[in-house]
Amino acid sequence: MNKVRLDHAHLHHLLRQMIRIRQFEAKCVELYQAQKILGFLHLYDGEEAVSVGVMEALRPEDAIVATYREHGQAIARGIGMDRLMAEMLGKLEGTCRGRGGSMHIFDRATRFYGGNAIVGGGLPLAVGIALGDKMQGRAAITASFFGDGAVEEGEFHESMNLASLWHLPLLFVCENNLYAMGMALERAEAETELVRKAAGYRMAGAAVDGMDVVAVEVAARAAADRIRGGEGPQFLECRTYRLRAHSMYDAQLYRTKEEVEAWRKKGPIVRFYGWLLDNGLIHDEEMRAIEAEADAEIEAAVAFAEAGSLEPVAELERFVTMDRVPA
Amino acid sequence: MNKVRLDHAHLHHLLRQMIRIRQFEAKCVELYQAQKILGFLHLYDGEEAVSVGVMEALRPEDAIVATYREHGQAIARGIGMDRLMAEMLGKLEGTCRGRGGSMHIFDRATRFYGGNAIVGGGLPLAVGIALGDKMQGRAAITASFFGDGAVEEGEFHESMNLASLWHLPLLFVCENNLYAMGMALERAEAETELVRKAAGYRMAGAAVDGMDVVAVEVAARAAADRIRGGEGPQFLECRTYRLRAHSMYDAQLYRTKEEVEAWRKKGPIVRFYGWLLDNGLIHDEEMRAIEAEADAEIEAAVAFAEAGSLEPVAELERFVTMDRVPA
Amino acid sequence: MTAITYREACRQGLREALIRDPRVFLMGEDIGRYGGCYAVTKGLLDEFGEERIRDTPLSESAYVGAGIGAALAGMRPIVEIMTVNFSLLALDQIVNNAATIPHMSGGQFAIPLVLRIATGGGRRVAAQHSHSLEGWYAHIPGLKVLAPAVVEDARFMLAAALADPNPVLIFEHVMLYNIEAELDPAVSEVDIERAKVRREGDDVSLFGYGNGLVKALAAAEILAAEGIAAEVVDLRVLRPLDTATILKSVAKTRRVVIVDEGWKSGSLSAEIGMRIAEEGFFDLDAPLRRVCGAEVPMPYAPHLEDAALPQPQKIAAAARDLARPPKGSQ
Amino acid sequence: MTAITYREACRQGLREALIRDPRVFLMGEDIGRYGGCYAVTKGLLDEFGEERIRDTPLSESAYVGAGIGAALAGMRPIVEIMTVNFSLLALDQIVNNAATIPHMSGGQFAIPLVLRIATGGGRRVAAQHSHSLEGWYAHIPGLKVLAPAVVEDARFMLAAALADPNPVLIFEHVMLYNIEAELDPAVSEVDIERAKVRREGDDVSLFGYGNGLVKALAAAEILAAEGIAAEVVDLRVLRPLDTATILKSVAKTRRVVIVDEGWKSGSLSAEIGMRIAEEGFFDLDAPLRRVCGAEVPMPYAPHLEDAALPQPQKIAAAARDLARPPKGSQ
Ligand SMILES: Cc1ncc(C[n+]2csc(CCOP(=O)(O)OP(=O)(O)O)c2C)c(N)n1
Ligand SMILES: Cc1ncc(C[n+]2csc(CCOP(=O)(O)OP(=O)(O)O)c2C)c(N)n1
Ligand SMILES: [Mg+2]
Ligand SMILES: [Mg+2]
Repeated sequence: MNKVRLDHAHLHHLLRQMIRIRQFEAKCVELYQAQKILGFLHLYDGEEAVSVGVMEALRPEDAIVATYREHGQAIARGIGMDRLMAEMLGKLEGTCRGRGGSMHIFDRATRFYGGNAIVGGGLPLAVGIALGDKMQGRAAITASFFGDGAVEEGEFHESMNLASLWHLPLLFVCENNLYAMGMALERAEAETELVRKAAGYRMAGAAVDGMDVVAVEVAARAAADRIRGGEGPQFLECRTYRLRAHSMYDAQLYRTKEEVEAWRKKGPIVRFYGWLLDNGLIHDEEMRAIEAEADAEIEAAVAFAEAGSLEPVAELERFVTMDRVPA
Repeated sequence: MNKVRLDHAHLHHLLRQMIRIRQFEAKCVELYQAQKILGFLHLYDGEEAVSVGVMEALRPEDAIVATYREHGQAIARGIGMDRLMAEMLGKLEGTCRGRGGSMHIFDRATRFYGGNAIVGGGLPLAVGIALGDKMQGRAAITASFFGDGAVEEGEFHESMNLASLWHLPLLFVCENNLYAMGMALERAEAETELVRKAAGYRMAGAAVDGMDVVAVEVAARAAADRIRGGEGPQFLECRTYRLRAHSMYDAQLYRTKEEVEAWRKKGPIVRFYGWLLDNGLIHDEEMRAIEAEADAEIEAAVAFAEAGSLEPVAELERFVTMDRVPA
Repeated sequence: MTAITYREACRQGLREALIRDPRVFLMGEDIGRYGGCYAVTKGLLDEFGEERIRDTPLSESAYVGAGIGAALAGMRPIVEIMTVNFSLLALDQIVNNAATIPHMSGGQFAIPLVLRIATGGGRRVAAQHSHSLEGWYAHIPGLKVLAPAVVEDARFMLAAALADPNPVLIFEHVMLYNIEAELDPAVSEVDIERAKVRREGDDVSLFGYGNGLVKALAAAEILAAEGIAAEVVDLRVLRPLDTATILKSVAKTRRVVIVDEGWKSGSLSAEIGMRIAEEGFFDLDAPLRRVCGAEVPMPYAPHLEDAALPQPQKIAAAARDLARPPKGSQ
Repeated sequence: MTAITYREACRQGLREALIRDPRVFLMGEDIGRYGGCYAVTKGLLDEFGEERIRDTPLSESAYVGAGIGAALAGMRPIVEIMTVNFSLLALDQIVNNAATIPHMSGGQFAIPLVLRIATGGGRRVAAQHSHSLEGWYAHIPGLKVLAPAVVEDARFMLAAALADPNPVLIFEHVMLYNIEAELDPAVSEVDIERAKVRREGDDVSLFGYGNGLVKALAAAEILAAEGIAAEVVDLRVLRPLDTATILKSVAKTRRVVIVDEGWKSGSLSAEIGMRIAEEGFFDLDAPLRRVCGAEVPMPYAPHLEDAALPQPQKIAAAARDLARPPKGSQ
C-alpha cells in the first residue's frame, strides 16, 4: 500500500508545491495587467491542494488530462516553469510553441494531455488514453481533472459509463469549487453531492476536503491504489473553492465578498502552513525561504520567457497535419 | 387520486388497444414485404402494454414525445389508423403528408411531438415542452418515451438534470426492452437497474413490469398524479422485451431463439388475455370480436391509405421555412 | 442621435423583446447572475426575474433542445449559446430537430426560436475558442442565419427574428461588442431579408459580414486613398442568401473580393463565389478572389492569430490586384 | 479477377488491418454481436475477439473521444460512427480535439485515428437519417476526408488512412454497399492524395464523389449516346482537395458540372466551383453548373426523395446545356 509519508521533507514538499503555484499565478496576473499575457487566464488560487495532493499519487508513466484552469495541474505534475511561462507569453520556447497559451498546456514528457477549454471535453479523451494504456498492457493510470460544471455535460455521463463498463484504469478528479463561472452548484445540479453521481455508474467514489492537501493526497493514493489493484475507475470529488474571479473578465456579481473572505481563511496554504506551525514542523524562516526560492524560480522563468522568440509566421501551418507520429 | 378502474369495459379497452397495435403492425409487415412501406420499420411487438398503460394516465391536454418505435405510442394516444397508415405509405393524407414515414409520426391534435429517430434526441424537446407548458400556466404534463439505449446518451443525463432542477411536469418513460439494436443492456450500461439512474438527479423513480398492462397503468397514473400534484418530474422504467427484430434488416445474431420464445410466452397480450380468461372476464368470442373489429379498422385504414395521393413534387420545399406559426 | 455600443444595442433589443411579448424568455449559460459572458444581458435578471432570465447548467444540447420544445409549446425563447465553439454540443438538436420538424411534420409545427451565438476570432483565446462556423449553419435548410455587423442591426434584427416563425440564429462577432455608433432615431426596424450596400463604389465589390465587414470597410478606405472605389456589401443574412443584391453589385463593378473569417475551404465565401460563377459569370472581368481565415486551428500567439485572420491590408491588396492588374497579366 | 461488393471490400480492408497491426482495433455501435448495421463488420468479432472488436454504448461523443485518446496513447483505432447523422453528437470531439491537438500542442502529439462513417440519402429513411455532411467535415483543418466511390477505393483506402498520422474520416455511401465490381489482383494499394479521372472526355467535366460519382458516370453514358464526351472526375479525397487534377480537367473541357448530394448552398460543390473560378477562370467557356441535393430535410416518400437528390438525367441535362448551349444564349 502506497502510504502517505508524513515526514518533514514530504510536508515541506507539499507546501512548496502549493506556494510555487500560487506565486507563479500571482506573477501571471502582473503579466496579464502588463498585457504580456492575453486572452483568458483562469487562476487556481484556493485550489492548489487538489492538484498537489493528487499528483503525489501519480507516477511518471501515468497520464493526465487537464482543464483550462491547469497551471496548478501542470506545475504539480512537474512541467518546468520556464516553458510554462514562455507558453503564457506566446513564445516559441513554450510548451506548445506559444500556440496554446494558458488554456492549452501540453507536455509529452510528463504525459500531460492538455489543457482543454471545452468544459467536459477532456473526459472522453481520458477514457481513450486509459483504454489505450490498458490494451497495451501498461501499468499506467490516467487522471482526468474536471470541474463541477463539467458534471452537467453529457460527456461526463457517457465517459463515466464507458470507464466503469470497461473497467478502465481511470481516476476521475472532480474539482468542485462550487461555481461554474457565475453558476452556483445548487442552481445547476439537482444532485449537489457530486460524489453520489458515481453510484449511477456503479463506480466507487469518495469526497475529500480539497482544502486539505494531506487529505487529498491520502484520498488520491487510496483511489490510485484501488485502480492499480484492478478495482476499476474511481471518482474523487475534491471540495474546494475558487478564491479569485473565474477569469480576468469576471465582475463576480454572483457571490458576496464575505463568502470569498470566509473561504480565504480556509485556504489550502494558510491552513496547511498554520498546521505545520502549530505542530512545530516549520519555522517562519523556512517558509520565507520557500517563498524566496519560488520567487527566484519564477523570476528565472520570466526571464527565460521574455528572452524567448516568436514562432515565424511562415510556420503557421506547420503541424496542422502531421508528417509522422512522434515517437 | 386518479385510480385505475378495473371494470369490465376498461379491461376490454386495454386489451383492445394492445390488439389494435399488434394487428396494425402485422399488417405493416405485410406491406413492407410488398414494398409498399419502405425504409426502416421498427415494431413494437411485445411492448404494447407500455404505451397502452401509460397513455391511460394522460389527458388530452398532455403532450407526448415519442421514439422511432412509435406506432404503439401513436395508436394508444388515439391517432387515427387511417392517417397513420397513409403516412406509412408515404401519402399526402398521412399525418405528415408522407414526409415522415414510420419513424416520424407527428400529430398536432393529440399533442404528439414526433417520432424522433435520433436516440435520445427527443428528451431535450420534452424538457422544453414541459417548461413551456409550465411557464404558460397550463396544467399539462409531458410524457417522454425513450429506450434503454437512450439512457447511454449524454442528452439523457442533461435532460434528467434540467427537468429535476427546474421541477418540470415531465414523465420520463423508459421502455427498457433489454436491447439497443444488438447491444444487450448489460454490455452497454454499468448500472443495469435503470431506475436507479433517477437517484443521481434526485428524481423519484419506479420500475414496473412492462409486460403487465394494468401494472403499467397503475404505475403511470401514480407517477402522473405526483407530477400533477406538484412533486416534480418522475422516472418510470417499464421492463419489457422486443419480440421481433430491431428493424426489418436485423438477423438477430445477438440473442437466441430460446430467449425470444421464453419472452413470447410472457407477452403482454397473451398474458393479459389469459388472466382475463382465468378470471372469467372475457369469453373467447369476445376476443374474436375484438380482433375482427381491429382487422376491419385496419382494412379500412389500408384502403384509405392506398386510395391516397402523392404530395406534388412542386411542394417539395413547402414548409422548409414556415410562413406563420400554426394557431 | 446618441452613440451606443453594439453590446448595448443587443441589450436594448433584448429588453424591448421581453417587454413587448410575455412569451419571450431568455435561457443560457451565465446570462443571469453573472450578467452574460460578454455582459450583453447584464441587468436583465434584476428587471425581469429568474423565470424569464434563466441561467442554465452547462448542458448545451439539453437547453437548446429545451428552447426548441418551449417554442413548440407556444413560447418565444431566445436561447444564448455562449460561443459558437460550444454550439457543436447542441448541433444534433439544431440540425435534427429545429431544422427538420416543421417540414417533416408536414407543416403542423413551427419553431419560432431565436438562438444568439457569439462567434469569431481575435481575442487570443486559441484553437477551441475562436471558431467562425456561421457558414456551417448557413448550409442547413430550415434555419435562418443572421450576422449583424453594425449597431443598427444589432439593435433591430432581434425583433425581426422573433417575428419570424422559423428558428433564427443570430451570430454576434465577439470583436464587435465594443464598437460604438450613432443610432438614427428615425429607424425602428430592419429587414432580415436583404444584404446591404454599406459603401458605394464602381471599381470592385467587397463582400463581407460580421467582423469581416468591418475589415472590408477599412480596406475600402485604404483603396479610396489610392483612387480605387470599392463597393462594400454587408451580406447580413447568411441564409437565405440575398443573391440578387450580390449580383447587382457584381454587374456594376465586374470584380469581386469576398472576405470571410472562416477557414477558406468550404467557407461561406465559396458559396458566394459559386453563385456569382453560376449566375453572374458573364459580368465578370476577372477571376474571383477571396480573403479568408488561414486553415489552421487558431494559435494563441497574437502575431500568429493576426496572420491567420483576414486583415484590411490583405483585402486591399487582393482588390488592388483586380482593379489594377499588374502588367503582363490578362 | 473476381467480383466483390463494396461492403466486402470494406470488410477485407478491415480484416487486413487487424491482421497486420496489433495496435489496430475497431470500436463502434453494433459492430460486434450485431454484425454491423450495414453488415460490414460481420464475422470480425468471431475472428478477432471482444478486445479488438468493441461494441460501444450509444455514446457517440465518448467513444469517438475515446478513439482520439487511444490514438494518443499509441493505438491505431478504427472507430465506426453508424451514420453521419449521429456524428453530430461527436462533433465537439472531432472538431475541438482531433483536429486541434496536433497543431495546438506544437506538434507534440499526432492522432492516427480512422473514423468510418456511413453517409447519404436514398434509403427512404427520412429527414434525420439521410444527411450528406461530408462537405462540413472537409471544412475542418487537421482532418483528412475520404469518399471511396469504387470497390477498389473501398478495399484499399483504409490501409492508406491507417498509415497516415492524422485523423482520417472515411465516408462510405449507404447506397454503395451492394455495388459489385472486379478487383484487379495487380492492385494492392491506392493513394489518398489525388482525385481520379474515371472516364475521359473532351466536351464537359463532371465532378463528383461517393454516390454522386456513380450518378455522374451514368450521366456520362446518357451523354455519350448523344455524342457528348463527358470527362468524369472522382474527387475521392475531399480534404485536402486535389485542385491540380480538377484544374487539369477544366483546362481540357472548359465546361464544368459539379455533382453533390449535399444541400446545395454551402456544399462542397461550392468550394470546387470557387477554386475553379479563382484559378481556372480564363479556361472557362461557360458558367459553372452544379447539380445538388434540394435544400429540404429529406422526405420519406420515395418520389419526393428521388426529386430531392441529383439524378443522372438532371446531371446530363445540365451538361448538355453547357456543351450545346441553346440557340440565342452566349
Ligand atoms: C462546453 C462549454 N460550455 C461553456 C464554456 C464556457 N465556460 C468556460 S469555463 C466555464 C465554467 C466551468 O466550470 P467548472 O467546470 O466548474 O470549472 P471551474 O471553472 O470552476 O474550474 C464555462 C461555462 C466552455 N468552455 N465549454
Ligand atoms: C444517436 C443515435 N445513435 C444511433 C442510432 C442508431 N439506432 C437506431 S435505434 C438504436 C437502438 C436504440 O435502442 P433503445 O434506445 O433501447 O430503443 P429500442 O430500439 O430498443 O426501442 C440505434 C443504436 C440512432 N438512431 N441515433
Ligand atoms: Mg467549478
Ligand atoms: Mg431498447
